[in-house]
Amino acid sequence: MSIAAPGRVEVDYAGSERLTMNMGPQHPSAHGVFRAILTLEGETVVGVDAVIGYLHRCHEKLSETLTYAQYPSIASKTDYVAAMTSEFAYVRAAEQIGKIEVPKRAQYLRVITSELQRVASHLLWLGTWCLDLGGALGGGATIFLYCIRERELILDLFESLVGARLLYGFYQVGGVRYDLPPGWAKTCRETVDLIDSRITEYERMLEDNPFFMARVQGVGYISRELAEDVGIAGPLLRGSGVNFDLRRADPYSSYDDFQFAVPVETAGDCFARYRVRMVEFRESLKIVRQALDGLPEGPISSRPGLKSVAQTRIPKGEAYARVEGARGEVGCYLIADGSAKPYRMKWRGASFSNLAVLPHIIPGHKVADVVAIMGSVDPVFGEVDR
Amino acid sequence: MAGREVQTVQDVRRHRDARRTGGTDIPVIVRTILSAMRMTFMNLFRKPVTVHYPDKTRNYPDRYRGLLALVYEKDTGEEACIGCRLCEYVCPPAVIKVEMLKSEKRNYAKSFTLELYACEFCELCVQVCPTDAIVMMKSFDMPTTDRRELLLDKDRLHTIGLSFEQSWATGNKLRDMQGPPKAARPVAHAPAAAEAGKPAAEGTTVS
Amino acid sequence: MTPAQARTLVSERFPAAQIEPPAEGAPVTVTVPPDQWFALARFAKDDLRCRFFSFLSAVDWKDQGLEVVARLDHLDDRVGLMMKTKLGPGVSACPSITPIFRGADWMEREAYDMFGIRFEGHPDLRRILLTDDWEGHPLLKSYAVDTPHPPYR
Amino acid sequence: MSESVMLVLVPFIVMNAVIGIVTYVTLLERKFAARMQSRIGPYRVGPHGLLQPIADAIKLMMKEDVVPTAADKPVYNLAPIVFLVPCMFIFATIPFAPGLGVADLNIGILFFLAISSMEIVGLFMAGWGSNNKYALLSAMRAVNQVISYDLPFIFASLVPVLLAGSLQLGDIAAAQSGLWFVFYPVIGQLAFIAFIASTVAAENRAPFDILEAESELVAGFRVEYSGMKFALIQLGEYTHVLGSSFLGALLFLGAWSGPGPEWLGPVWFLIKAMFVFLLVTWVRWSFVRIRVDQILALSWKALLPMTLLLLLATAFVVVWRTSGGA
Repeated sequence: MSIAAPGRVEVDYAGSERLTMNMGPQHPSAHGVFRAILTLEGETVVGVDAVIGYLHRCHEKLSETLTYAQYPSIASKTDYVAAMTSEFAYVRAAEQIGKIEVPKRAQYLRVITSELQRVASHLLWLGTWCLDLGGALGGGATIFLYCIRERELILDLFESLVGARLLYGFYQVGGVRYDLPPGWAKTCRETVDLIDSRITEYERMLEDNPFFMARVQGVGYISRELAEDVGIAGPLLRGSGVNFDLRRADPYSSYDDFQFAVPVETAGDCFARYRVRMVEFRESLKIVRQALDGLPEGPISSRPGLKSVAQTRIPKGEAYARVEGARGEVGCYLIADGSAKPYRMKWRGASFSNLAVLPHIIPGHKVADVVAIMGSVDPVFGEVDR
Repeated sequence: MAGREVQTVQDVRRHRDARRTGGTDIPVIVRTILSAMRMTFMNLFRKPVTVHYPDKTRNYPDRYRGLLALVYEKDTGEEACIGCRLCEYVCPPAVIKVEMLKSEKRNYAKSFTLELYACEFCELCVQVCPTDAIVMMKSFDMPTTDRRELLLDKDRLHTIGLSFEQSWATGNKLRDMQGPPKAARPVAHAPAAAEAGKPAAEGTTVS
Repeated sequence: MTPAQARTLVSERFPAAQIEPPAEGAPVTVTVPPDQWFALARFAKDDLRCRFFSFLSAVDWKDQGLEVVARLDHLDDRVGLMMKTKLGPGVSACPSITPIFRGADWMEREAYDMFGIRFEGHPDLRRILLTDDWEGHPLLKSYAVDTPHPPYR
Repeated sequence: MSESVMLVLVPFIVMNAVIGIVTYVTLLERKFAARMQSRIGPYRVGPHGLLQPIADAIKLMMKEDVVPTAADKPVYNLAPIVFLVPCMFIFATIPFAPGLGVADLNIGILFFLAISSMEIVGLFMAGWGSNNKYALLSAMRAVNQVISYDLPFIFASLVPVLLAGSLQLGDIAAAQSGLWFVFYPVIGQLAFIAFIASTVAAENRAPFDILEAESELVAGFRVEYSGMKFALIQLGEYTHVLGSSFLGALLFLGAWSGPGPEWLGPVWFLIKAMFVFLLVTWVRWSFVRIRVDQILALSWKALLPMTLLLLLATAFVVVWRTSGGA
């Protein structure tokens, strides 16, 4: 466990004795299983060494033994908080190699589900972040329970569409596996309007509230150069002033049919990332409304219904398909060898790179800030450890 | 990591002071504090969302993916499962083990075990079943004190099939929903199943 | 800067590099011998200004040996650059690009963890996902699935 | 004999009454907080969860009392007692009705403030004794916070003392029969707000609860305690909060003055104390916690100067009132 060379670091205390503290794998604000070995001088963090890998299931080896029909429902286990967009990346990579055309209705269904999933994932982010900031016996828990109450509405929507609440297996090479049940669009519109009004409520509880601002403004600054160098993506990148959103950069799955704004903040601190995500709430809800209005009729998959395990075969080739997940660019680099199973699959998890920026930005902050930064980076450890 | 320069307290303080605004003008502080407290007070009069689980159960949507179960043929009353092992091949965590019992008119499943503790409820087995034998129920209550009870064998699966309400999805319904709406496709399950079964067999020698 | 310009720039600077023909939706793909790997990364970051480090990984081509793949992006001009280098059969060493891209730090540790590729010049090369006392590198094709290996302690 | 019996009996009754109120105040807070978070709070134990506090007490008594081997045994075991005793003492000087009370000392409020700042010693002993990094950090933070917030707490509670002209709590309550001190034009409201703010901070209640900040220090100084010792610390904490809310009700809301017959006084006093307690709880469940250096900055830079000026203003009001013969 190596920490920075002592000479380089000037701290307030003249060489007082350092305390090595474990924000261990079972820590309440560790967002899953992540161990940060903090070197403290008083309350100030001097060095961070991150230990990950507790949730490693080797998805990449798994994908070499599972066929194209089986793996999407396993892919949702990488980023289990935004399961829809995880499957999307794998399925898009296979379709790009096999040049499989996806019917218009399936593309719209994919947009609706991944945008709803983004709202659900951001709700969980806001809830757990305020829980970290405010404590389970304080104001943080209030906002956490409000967010969970709203997230349940979206999970009910997914449950009536797919049957499952968290891990769906909704995507399939060539389209989607389920069509909208009757009356789903109406309940979806009601839920979207309700969540829209509730988000204004959260903002009224947090927006330039002295306690909240004191904790998040100016904390965890990520410069644009460091952001691009480490490869962080999504709300973190847009929080540091980079106007890059995959839904706008290379519009996949008919995203260019919808009008939505891409929020960009230049401050680069926790508050900027918070602002970016709060605007993304509204943009995603706007996309869902537009997609529901323009939902075309037609088939939901360009390939016949799945009848057997080795039904979809992808010709030889390779492709890197990227999807704008809730946490950033979720990519799947697929090499197919013509059989029913991929030869090699590299999963580019957004949280893996987002987490890699922590050792660069945490030193110098107080212990309380480490928790705020961890929350604003919003890592999901299924995606980090794969 | 000697080569990596580390952020110091001075850098952090500089970034914070450059971005820290507000926190000093009293009217904004008072307004935001009161608005935050008004939100929690307003919530005091909203109906709580808690569902008292054991007494009142939630209504499940009709596509709910709950417990796995085997069903009996509607008309003849026999077991619907023909032991074609398609579900065994398609199951990602490979929790289903089936042995086929050959007989003259149609085949049966000699044994059908399903390790419920490893099942992921992804509904692929229901989707590939040619005779709609395996379906999912609208219930998830499987609490047991002993993991071995979760190794369901054929008759346990049949009793579950009779004791709960069956959810909407069956093999044919799912395939019709997914497949492009052509005219009645030549519904030749048996040969297609047998042919598809062979190449898949050697493909998935998962330990 | 369009992908075509990027291809011409790379072909001028790296004559030994094989550049794949432009395909629809595919990034600029460049394969260089391992000794020019560091130079290509430096060139990509400074001259092509592909500053966004997307990912770095490896592929085990069984008998043709390992291949290291890295993906960079030019965010403003939407140009993707896929850098590849074949390490040749039996070779498992590759120059590290962590001094250029700090994001490569963890990615190279993961490639070492999964493929056993030793990256020279990496400040802190040790296993990142698996425990330190794990023998073997799982993502190699030789790390067969069926060998009875007690993964669960 | 009846005098000495009374001397023993009355404190015994008051202490048990306080413990009874404290246990049911935890239930009140959990129900109130639950409703604010659109859930329903404890519901299973007894009708509508009414037996929950008793169940908690029994559970904590039955729980195994784990003592860490590396702990500094004497300090570790003594800490909960040193923490609880001052919190119990503060009810000695609070009169529940004109004559009803343990000991209505003529230096009532001075005794209250002195004893209530003794509990920090027990807290630091707990933090130091359990030989745990998290507990040590939280004990350090606790000492900073409680000491720096005791001063504004004292100055804010001195305002009613000036207005009433006596330290005795009974006299302060009697002086408010006409006009409650909280309704004094400006200084009354400001003093009440300062009192509530410093009460919330002095007892490490959110949004100043960096003491046991779960997200950073797991459970703060209580992390190594379990079983009965944990119950004692919990009891002490809530007794201190309740004591401050009773004091707040007495100083600012006119303890037992209220419509209705004379014997209804203590009931009014209890209702007002509960109102102050719910106010503190309402603040607790609405805000995010702030960092330790910001808390200290808030106390030294904002709350302390403000309460000093307030005290000065009260002095002018008192001088103007007495000289002007108002």
